[in-house]
Amino acid sequence: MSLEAVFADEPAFVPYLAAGDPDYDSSIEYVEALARGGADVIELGLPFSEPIAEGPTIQEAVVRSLEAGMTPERFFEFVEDLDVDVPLVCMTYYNLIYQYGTEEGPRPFVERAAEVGIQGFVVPDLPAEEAGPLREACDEFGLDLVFIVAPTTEGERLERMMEHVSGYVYVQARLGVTGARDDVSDHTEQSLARLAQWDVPKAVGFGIKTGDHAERIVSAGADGIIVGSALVDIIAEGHENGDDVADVAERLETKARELKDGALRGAQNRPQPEGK
Amino acid sequence: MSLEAVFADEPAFVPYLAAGDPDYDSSIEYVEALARGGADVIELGLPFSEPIAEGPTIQEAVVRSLEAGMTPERFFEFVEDLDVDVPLVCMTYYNLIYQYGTEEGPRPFVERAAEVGIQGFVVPDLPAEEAGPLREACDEFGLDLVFIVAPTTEGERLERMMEHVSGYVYVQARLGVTGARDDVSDHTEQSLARLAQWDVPKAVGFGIKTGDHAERIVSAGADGIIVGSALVDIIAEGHENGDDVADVAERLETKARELKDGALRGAQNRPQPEGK
Amino acid sequence: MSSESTFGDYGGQYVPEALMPAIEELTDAYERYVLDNEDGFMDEFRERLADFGGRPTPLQYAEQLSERYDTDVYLKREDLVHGGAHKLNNALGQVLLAKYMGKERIIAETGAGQHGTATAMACAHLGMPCEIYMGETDIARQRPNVFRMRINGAEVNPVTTGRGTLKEAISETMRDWATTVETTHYVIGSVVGPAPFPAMVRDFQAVISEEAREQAREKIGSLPDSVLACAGGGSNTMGTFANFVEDENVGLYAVEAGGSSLSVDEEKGVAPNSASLSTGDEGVLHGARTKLLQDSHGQIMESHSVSAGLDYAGVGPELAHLVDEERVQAVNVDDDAALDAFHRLSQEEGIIPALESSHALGFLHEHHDELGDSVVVNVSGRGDKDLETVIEETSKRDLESAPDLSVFREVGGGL
Amino acid sequence: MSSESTFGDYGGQYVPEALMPAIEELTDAYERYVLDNEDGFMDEFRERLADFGGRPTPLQYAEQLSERYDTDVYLKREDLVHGGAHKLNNALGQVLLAKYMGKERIIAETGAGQHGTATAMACAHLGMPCEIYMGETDIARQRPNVFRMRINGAEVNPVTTGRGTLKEAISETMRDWATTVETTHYVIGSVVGPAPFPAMVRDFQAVISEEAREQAREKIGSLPDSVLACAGGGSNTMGTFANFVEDENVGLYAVEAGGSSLSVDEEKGVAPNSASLSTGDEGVLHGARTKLLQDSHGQIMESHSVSAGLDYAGVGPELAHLVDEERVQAVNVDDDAALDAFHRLSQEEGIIPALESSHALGFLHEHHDELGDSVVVNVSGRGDKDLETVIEETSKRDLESAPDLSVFREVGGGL
Ligand SMILES: Cc1ncc(COP(=O)(O)O)c(C=O)c1O
Ligand SMILES: Cc1ncc(COP(=O)(O)O)c(C=O)c1O
Repeated sequence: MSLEAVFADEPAFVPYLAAGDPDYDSSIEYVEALARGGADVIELGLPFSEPIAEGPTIQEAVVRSLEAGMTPERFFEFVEDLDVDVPLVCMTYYNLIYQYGTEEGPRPFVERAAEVGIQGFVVPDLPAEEAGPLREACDEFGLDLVFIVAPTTEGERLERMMEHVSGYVYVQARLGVTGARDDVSDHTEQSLARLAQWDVPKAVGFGIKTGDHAERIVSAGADGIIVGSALVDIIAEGHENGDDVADVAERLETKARELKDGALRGAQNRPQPEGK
Repeated sequence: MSLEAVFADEPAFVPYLAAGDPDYDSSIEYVEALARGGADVIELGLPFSEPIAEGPTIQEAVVRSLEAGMTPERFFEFVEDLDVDVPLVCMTYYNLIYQYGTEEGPRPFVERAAEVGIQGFVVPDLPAEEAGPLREACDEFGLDLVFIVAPTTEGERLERMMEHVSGYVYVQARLGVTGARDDVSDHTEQSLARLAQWDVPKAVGFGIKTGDHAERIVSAGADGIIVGSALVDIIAEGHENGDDVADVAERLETKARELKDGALRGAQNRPQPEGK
Repeated sequence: MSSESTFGDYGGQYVPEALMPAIEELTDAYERYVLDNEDGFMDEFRERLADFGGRPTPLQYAEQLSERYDTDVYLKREDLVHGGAHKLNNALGQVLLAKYMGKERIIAETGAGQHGTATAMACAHLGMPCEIYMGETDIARQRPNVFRMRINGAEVNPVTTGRGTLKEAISETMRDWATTVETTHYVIGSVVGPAPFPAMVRDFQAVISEEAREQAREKIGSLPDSVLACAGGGSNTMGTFANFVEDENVGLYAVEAGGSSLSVDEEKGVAPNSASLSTGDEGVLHGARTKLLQDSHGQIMESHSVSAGLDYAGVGPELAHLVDEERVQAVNVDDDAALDAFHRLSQEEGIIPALESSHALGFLHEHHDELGDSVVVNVSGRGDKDLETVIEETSKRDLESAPDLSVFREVGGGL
Repeated sequence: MSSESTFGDYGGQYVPEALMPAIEELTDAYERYVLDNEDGFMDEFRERLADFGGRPTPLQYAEQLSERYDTDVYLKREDLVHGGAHKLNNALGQVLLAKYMGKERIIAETGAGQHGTATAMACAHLGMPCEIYMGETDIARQRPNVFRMRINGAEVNPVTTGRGTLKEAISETMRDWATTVETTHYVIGSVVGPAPFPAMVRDFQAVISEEAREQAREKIGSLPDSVLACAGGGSNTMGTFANFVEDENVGLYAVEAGGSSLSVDEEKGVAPNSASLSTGDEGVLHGARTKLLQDSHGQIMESHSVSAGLDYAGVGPELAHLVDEERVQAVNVDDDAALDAFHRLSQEEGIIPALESSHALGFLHEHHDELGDSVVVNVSGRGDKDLETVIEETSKRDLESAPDLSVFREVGGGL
């Protein structure tokens, strides 16, 4: 299924985990649990040592994963080892993409990603302006390049950017870095309104924590919700307490279901979509 | 007896003590012991808080005396209380002389010093250039003002200075501050040679420690020896060990005798004085 | 001056989308105010640099070094700038620009604390609220600078991630900026980061070579044969080189921190040096494509130098480009040689240089006979901030020029 | 410039005879080299002050203070002189003079350590061996300056007599000089001591007012109404006033350290201030007749100030004379007000002043409405040396302008 297609029928639940957090084997279990819980797309983080767009929760996940030996090559093996039936998106920073392989530039990384079945990329430190080479490689291998639209992305800049979008747009719900919050930002509605004219799936992320959040965001018009820190928190807590991997996986699955259900509720009380 | 007269017949032994070191009563005993030991003139220090010309030994004596309550007024009482039969010279710094009494300037101090029977002054921070007012007051009350001739005092400067001399000249044996030394400086002979043309008693000080020193210095032509730190050392040691005042006094008397005897020996093997 | 956003293959704007509008706004402000002197911005900047900053700084003939090396050595005295380093040139420029842009708050990262103190001073001077991010490790080894920032009224936010040094502080400041970008300007401390920072910081620092070139003409009667500057991020370097780049006969030497060794420990992800120009390779860090210390996967390595201000895994993209073009020589000097040079200048010329600057002086010592008849060395800062480090590091070594430092134990207690 | 040896009733040469020939020699050298510029001495001095010392220093318009006080406030930025205080003006002059005189060794006393570091720097610069006497108490409270002297290659000799502060250090240096006078020059750190020191040190420091007067004319368009400087020994004071003394309409204010109180404890021989001009009386100390803090017998009192550099019982004889003549107003500011002024300038203008200079700024704060339309304040030095003291003293008080300093405990450990 193409990334875009995922969003066609019902609101999509897009969880994020850092691959290899807190270790390779547990992480496999966790990702599979999310799939069981109703994930429609999974964003798999390939950890970078300088995660400038992440808040403390994901920073720590990155550290755990790196300390457990994660590398780009291991990441690809990880993807191959996964037994899930949903599209996978790789979320990482540009330097890792750039450095992979012998040849300079992003092509080898994209080629290998395509080989293991990855369907797209999110690269938080790669604005549209710098995305040319990666875009080209993605086109060559038929992968999507997902862009983030920030609350500050407006006017001409937004228009230019929307020309490059493929798969879905990652709508950043508020300024700042990743991290679960108790509020759902006003920015969300404004951003969705700004994007209304483009016919592309809009997945909202940054700060979503509960089924209620999910519901509100979808009812505000989102085509999907992206949830990272709220899930990583569960892993961090389980890791700290030395809990059984199976127990943690179950908690993740439950959380996933809560979020997916919230999204579904949101779709029901959503004002009728105009154009679609 | 006038100060000058003291030096007429035999080499003079001129000890120095800080009045009131380590306390008033002991200090009276010590000064009297020196007189018994053969002192010909006694230099009594009136302690000043910033004794810039003194080495560590006398600095500490000054601190002991000040802490025990010495003041200029107490100093004069001290002199009155002394039962000694030799001329007394007051050694102090100019600020104490200057501040005494209600009137500005040195006159009240000199007047009071004359009253208690002091016969002269040595003021280490008062070079001839600044001595005008004190000189005048001394003249008025018939006191001598003793000047120090340093190893660096030469030529014209020496000549100008010798015009002001009265009592005796204090020949500084070497550069530096007061303090007992194991060597007797070469400067002594040179200084005495430089001063030979003036017919005034020459007492050599700075660093004399033993009867042997005294002998050598007198045989080199000195009319007297001035000894401070070697005596103050005895007081300091006694004070530190908590010795009986009488014992310390006896040690001082013995040391005084050693020095006086040395001086007398020196006079015997001295080349015949030319002019005198 | 020009507003290049790339330098050959280097540079660019590799930042989260949320920051892009601010970066566009900044680019616009840079072009208008800095490049075109709109509203007399540059005039005001230059005037404040003079009256508040103490510019111009002297180009001093170093008598003892010149004799020792049989070469005319001139020291550009950036140690005399207010705050004690060249850092104020940039901080004052950016804070003033933020004011012209209507920003209400300043944030900055700091490593050695020099950029932080410079920014805190500039903010106090211009009445701007200021928060400084600083790694915990750096806070511990640069305490006086922490005090100075606080005394100037800035907040100091300890950064506890990673090894707690400059790299982490930059990341953390970027995170703050991503949250507050609408009202806040991020004063980057060197010629690094996304465009327009590398060009803009260079332009603010270019006053160094503008003065030095003129002063050299007056004192030497010609241009110098060589110009030396230490390179961390490269701001004093680019500032010292900028006006000499076109003078093809002037040799330009960027002296990096060789640390304890040029080799790396891939396993631990540690480079015991900060020689990214000499040993690093191309990659993307903190918003720009440049030369980096990274492992074979592209993970950034922990750098190391005895000098906190050089302790950074990246370097300015323009400098990387000039090295590729062979216009600038990338060289390096190790910890020992830098410490030795620190002591040498202190004792022979009566100037206590920053440990950063000591690297440039160490290179002079080792290569004086290859530098021609006249050499300008940029003394990028003063070493007062480094005293504790120097005493500690000196006691571990047997250095040629070190004085006997035992008095520090005798008097006033131990370290 | 003239070689007065007395100023009214003050001044003179109250020193041991052994020193008199050296003082005559120095007087002669002073007249020839300084007053008559023999062998181009003054030209060389001025050139070194510029190239090594970083002169001229700016006269900066202080925007925030001017607004706060509704008076044009100009800061003379001696904090930007190499070493961080006006002290180098004098130290460089004297060490250079000693070289012209053929002396082989330099000694000096120091209190706050600023004169010691300035002398050590000047000696390193001119290749002269150097020993500095410093009281034990001062060594403990001014550690960074001790480090700097040693790093510049000077010996630091701890003085253990008395309370171990400046007064004792001066006495001890005089003792050394009395021993080594033939080969050694004693670089006195202020306008104190026997003639020709007070006049000579003033002449070396007069560059401050020479510049400031010219700069004021340019910036204000006229002379300032008032000129303020702190007064310890009085060297920055005399340097700041010298060229204004003839300008009768310019008010001159010497701001002393009021300490914790102006009253004295005769019993203990302690004055909890250093306000010798305001509260002292005539006497003889360290070679000169001047105003002193002394008890009724003439014993010198222990002075006290939060600022080590003002902590001295005497004051320059010329300054005492100018106060008697009512040409200079002797005023004072207490510890609290000085600390407050320290924080105020740091936060509002981005300049961390020395605690000494903070006294002048404290007076400005308290009396700004009596000083006319334009005021020049000499910022005699920078406050980096005072950070530990300020943090400690601030924590004991409830000050208006102090920042919250608790971060110092949170990060990097305790004091
Ligand atoms: C004195 C000094 N020099 C040099 C540097 C290195 O920075 P850059 O390479 O940007 O000049 C620093 C950084 O803190 C510094 O403090
Ligand atoms: C910065 C500063 N200002 C002032 C003084 C006081 O000295 P003076 O009164 O001689 O200028 C000192 C003495 O150390 C000082 O360091």
